[in-house]
Amino acid sequence: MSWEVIQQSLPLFEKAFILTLRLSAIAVILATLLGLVVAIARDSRIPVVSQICATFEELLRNTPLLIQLFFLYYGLPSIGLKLSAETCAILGSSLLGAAYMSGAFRGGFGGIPKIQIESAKALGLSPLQMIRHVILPQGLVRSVPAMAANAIFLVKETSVFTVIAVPELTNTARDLIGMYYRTDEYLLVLVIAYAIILIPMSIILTLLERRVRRGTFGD
Amino acid sequence: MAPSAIDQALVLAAQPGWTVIFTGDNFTRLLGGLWTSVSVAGLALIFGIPLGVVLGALRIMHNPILRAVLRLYLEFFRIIPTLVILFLFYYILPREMGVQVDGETIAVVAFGLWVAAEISDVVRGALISVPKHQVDAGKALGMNGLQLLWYVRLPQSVNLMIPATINLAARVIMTTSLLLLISVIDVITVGQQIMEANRMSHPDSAFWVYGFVFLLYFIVCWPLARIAQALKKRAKERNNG
Amino acid sequence: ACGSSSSGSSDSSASSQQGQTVEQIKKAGKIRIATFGDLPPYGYVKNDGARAGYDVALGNKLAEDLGVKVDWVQVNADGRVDALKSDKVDLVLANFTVTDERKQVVDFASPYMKVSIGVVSPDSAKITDADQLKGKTLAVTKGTTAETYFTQNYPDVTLQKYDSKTQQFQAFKDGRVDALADDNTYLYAWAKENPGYTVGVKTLGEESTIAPAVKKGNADLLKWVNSEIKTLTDDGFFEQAYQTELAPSFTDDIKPEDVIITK
Amino acid sequence: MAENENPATAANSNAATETPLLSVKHLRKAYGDHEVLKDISFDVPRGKVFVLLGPSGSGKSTLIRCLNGLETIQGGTIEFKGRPVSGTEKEWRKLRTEIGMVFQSYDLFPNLTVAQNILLGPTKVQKRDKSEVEPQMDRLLADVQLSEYRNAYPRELSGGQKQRIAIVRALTMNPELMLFDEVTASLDPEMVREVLELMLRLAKEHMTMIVVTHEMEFARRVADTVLFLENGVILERQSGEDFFTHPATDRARSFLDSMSPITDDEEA
Amino acid sequence: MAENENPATAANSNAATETPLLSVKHLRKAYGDHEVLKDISFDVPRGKVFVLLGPSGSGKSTLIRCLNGLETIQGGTIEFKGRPVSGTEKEWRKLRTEIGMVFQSYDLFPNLTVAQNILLGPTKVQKRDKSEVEPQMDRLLADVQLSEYRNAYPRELSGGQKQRIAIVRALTMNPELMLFDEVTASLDPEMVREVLELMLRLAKEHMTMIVVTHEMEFARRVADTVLFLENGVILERQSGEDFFTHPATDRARSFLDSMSPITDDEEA
Ligand SMILES: Nc1ncnc2c1ncn2[C@@H]1O[C@H](COP(=O)(O)OP(=O)(O)OP(=O)(O)O)[C@@H](O)[C@H]1O
Ligand SMILES: Nc1ncnc2c1ncn2[C@@H]1O[C@H](COP(=O)(O)OP(=O)(O)OP(=O)(O)O)[C@@H](O)[C@H]1O
Ligand SMILES: [Mg+2]
Ligand SMILES: [Mg+2]
Repeated sequence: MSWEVIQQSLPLFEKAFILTLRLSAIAVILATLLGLVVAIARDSRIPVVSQICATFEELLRNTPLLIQLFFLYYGLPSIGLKLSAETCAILGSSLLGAAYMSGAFRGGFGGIPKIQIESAKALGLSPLQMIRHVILPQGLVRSVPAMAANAIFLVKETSVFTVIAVPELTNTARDLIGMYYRTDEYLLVLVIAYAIILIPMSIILTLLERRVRRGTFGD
Repeated sequence: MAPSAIDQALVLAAQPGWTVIFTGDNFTRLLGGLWTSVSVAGLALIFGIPLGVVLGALRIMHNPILRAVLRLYLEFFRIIPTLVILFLFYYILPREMGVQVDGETIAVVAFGLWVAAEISDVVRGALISVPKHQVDAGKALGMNGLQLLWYVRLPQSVNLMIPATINLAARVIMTTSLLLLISVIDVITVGQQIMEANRMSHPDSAFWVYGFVFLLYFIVCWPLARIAQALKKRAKERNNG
Repeated sequence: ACGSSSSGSSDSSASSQQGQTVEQIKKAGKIRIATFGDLPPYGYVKNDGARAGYDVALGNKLAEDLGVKVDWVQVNADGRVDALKSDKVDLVLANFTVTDERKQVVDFASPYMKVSIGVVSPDSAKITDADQLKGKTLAVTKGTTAETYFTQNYPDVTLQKYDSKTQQFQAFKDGRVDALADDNTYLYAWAKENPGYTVGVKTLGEESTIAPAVKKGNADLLKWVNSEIKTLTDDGFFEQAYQTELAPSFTDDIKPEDVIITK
Repeated sequence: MAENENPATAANSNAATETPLLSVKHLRKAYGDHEVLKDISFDVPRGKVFVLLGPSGSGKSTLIRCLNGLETIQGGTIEFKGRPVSGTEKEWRKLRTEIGMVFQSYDLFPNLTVAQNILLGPTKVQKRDKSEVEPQMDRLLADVQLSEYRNAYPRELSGGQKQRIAIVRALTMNPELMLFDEVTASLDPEMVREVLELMLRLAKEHMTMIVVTHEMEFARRVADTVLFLENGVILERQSGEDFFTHPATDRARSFLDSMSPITDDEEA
Repeated sequence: MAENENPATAANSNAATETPLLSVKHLRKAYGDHEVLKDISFDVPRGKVFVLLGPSGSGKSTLIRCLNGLETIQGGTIEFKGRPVSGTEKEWRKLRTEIGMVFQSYDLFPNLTVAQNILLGPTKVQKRDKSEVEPQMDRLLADVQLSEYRNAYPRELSGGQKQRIAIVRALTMNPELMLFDEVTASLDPEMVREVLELMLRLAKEHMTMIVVTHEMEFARRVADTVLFLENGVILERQSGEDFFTHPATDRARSFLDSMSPITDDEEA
């Protein structure tokens, strides 16, 4: 184990670290927004729309991100659609993330007790008012734990971007190992880099979860 | 000597891209690659689930040190991306153990320990979801810790554990896609060999081969997800009814 | 500080034997050889699942002479060193270019091919000099000499680093990069198969050699391989293998002497 | 209660010939094949209290839910203030501002404070001015001695307090009819009383109410009319006093027996 | 009841000078800083029925759980049959086979049939022979008129039936003391009666019992002694008759008032 080797690699890792953070953030945000849309559309009264969304969700949830990326990056150009590596990475992980987030939202909204909706009705609230004052606030809070788990999952999945030559953390570590054969040093930096992102993230999300829950339901 | 790539290409070039999947032994080779992936996942589960159940049961005990250690174990696997864990085992395990280990074995060990970590949390979650009054009722009959586990906690929580375990199985199978990166001849590697062998005759084979592998994974994992969902729903209904 | 310490890197065979000896391999009845699976005509897999190519032919010949069968382990460029280090294979026959860095971590046998870095580019935007690459993107495979060379000598070139040969060529054909750098030996073959592309830069940097590699310290196997390569060279095995495996994939302007080591 | 601003109630409560506030005719309700309500008919005059009694599963909750449009009905008609209800969701939404309903439990919105819970309907649905509704809310909260909980969240209240707030929430919309479905069933015994007292007070102020309850003492005191349901059919329809002193059917008698769990004659 | 095989009960029930079956002295219990039980002392002679009354949160459940070792105590002693209980989990496990307990609800194991539920304790914990326990179980099931449900699962039973089975399950272990914590609290009113009747019968057969209940009529009839708890302290200790007719403290009086939710004098 050589400190010097580690030190020399730090600038490269720093770049990769920032890229990983950036891609993670974009993926989580897009996945959340798109997931909400999919969740709502799955409840749509138009059967075609809800079926398309269900298929989308099932297809993506049940296939590995790696093969999705290969398909996007290497497969699609065969039919004339060429997207950059970063675009593929963002597209792949936010679509996959959306499928997971949609599940989180549906779980959260599905968990609202029927009586809440009925008492909203009994007050004469219109469907929109019901969504605005009762369903959204309660459903979102119930979705938070699953959303947090998905967010962490998505950050970890950025490591798979390595296969389409996106120079994120894992890619950088493997690259350095391939050039200089200092396996231990680079792996150590790699693990620490992920820990720096994910440990605080997981702690913050757990606190947030608790806070939001207590704020709304008091338990 | 075997015919060169050019000879093959002349014969095959006339056919549409998807045919590469069915050329020669390619189809069975792809299935063979898939079987490698599935069997690595299967072995990891066989090895990881029992370990996870034991760890999960230990995690509801009162010993704080044991609980902290097991929690740390779980968190490590939760925080570090599976791919990185796989690399850690791939690079470090054979060297430290001084024995020859192939990629499959490494994957089984790495995935198995990961499965054990996840299962321990599933089991713990399920066990503590058994209502307190049920446990109290068991205690009131004079049961000891093991009897409580065996007669009260486990039977009332397997309903919850099974769907989560099946979901995990699907996830492990999907994660075997990473085997490609540690030199295991998995379904994707076979796919790439096929694309390479036919790169002159079918420059568009990537679309078809990757598409086909995508489909293969879906065919394996989707039914598992459906079964898990159905069981979960049934467990919920039974709990309410 | 005590006088004569032999600091010769690859010849310090007096130290402890590493990896399997020839005897152990014979006893096991199989030799584990790392090779590429996606690099025709050197190492690839045919539609019937059989491995073929120039490296593979050599491997088969070595095994035949040892009287054992081959356990092929498919690797990517960046996995070759670790495959040896972690005892996953006995021998690497995967177009492994001899470099100083690599000599620190593995032991190379006598070379069996000549190689140099080349750059292939589309005819429409042909690159004939490495300096033209400044500000452009170049595909390389991780863990290859091309990657190291451009990283050290041309920091202005944007490298796109791929895991495998399949992926780098695919990305190149898809037009994701302006050019691709790799061993000129593959590029000759690839350019022939893909009309519209030319190896505009045929040699870059120093000419190097390709050699079998064994685990650092595996003196026993190394010795055997060296003598074997000598015999095979004398017997004309490499010329013959060139004709069957490589020549059909190359354009006519490539001569055997450009690639293999004769006499 | 001060807030019952419906001018009609007190004056008309004795005029039986008036149009009834609510009139149900031949109402039928089924879940799939399972007929839960069969040919139910009754009229509720203004200012009267109807108590629905009957064993578990007899259809009391279902009936009361039909009267608020929470269940679609399979046959019969419901008339409110003399006008038949066609049954579209839009029409029900309008009517629900005139019909208050309180459920067994948990029906305050946990994400809103007490005041926000109460103001939601009047301001958002009825589009009344907050400045007009707030004084009314404050008076009602004072009436039920819960003024100090104005800004509390439901989780900070006891069960009895929650149910009183739920009643206040319904009253603030100035309903002409109140529906109560076992509003004390999940309360601790000591909290039952505070809720029942509030309901008794409403009855005294001539609020028209339909009440499902298991509290027999309360039912006896509050009921102008008792409807005794069994198997989705009205078996008995009596004045409150008559029903409790001499029920007409055996079924009602044994029901009443079962509801006073241990009587003074020994059993074994 | 036929199965109460404890030879001591009937004969000794009047001998107050005998060692009490259970003796609690200066018991203290706290959750963190919150003292839930403060210096509780009382003796339960064999064959007597003690009823614990008191408002919600006064510590009744906590006390009864302490008597079964389900809560660890912070001070005082518990003596059972004259021997002090040291409080190790192992000792409690042994004692729990002699002390039966029935909870508010849902305490049958849903994954086992009625018979399996009942046999579990005697065969697995007491290691008695199945062939010996089964006839006893069958007699008890016949006593409570539930023989036909022998192989049913708990989900197929009504709440009242479940609670009767839970009592049978406890009785089959031949306990010398029975603890009941609001066993009818979550039952539909019509089912309360069948459970209370069973408990009355046990009392008549001189089973020693400690009962927490909100059913005042029942408490009045069954109690030899009433302990009235408030804030973790025994405020009153009276014979059953005395407590209900002239409670000594104001607090007990107002508690009794609150428990008969609506009395015949008008309120407003
Ligand atoms: N959503 C539903 N789907 C199917 N059946 C239902 C549904 N809701 C109620 N039922 C059935 O309708 C019948 C009447 O139920 P309801 O809840 O109205 O009875 P209830 O008189 O209110 O009983 P309780 O006193 O227990 O509240 C029951 O047989 C019940 O099983
Ligand atoms: N596990 C616990 N942790 C902390 N406090 C508790 C716990 N269990 C009970 N308490 C507190 O102890 C006090 C007594 O509770 P307990 O359940 O014994 O009352 P109770 O008299 O049985 O009331 P109820 O009539 O509502 O059943 C209450 O203040 C309660 O909040
Ligand atoms: Mg009901
Ligand atoms: Mg209690």
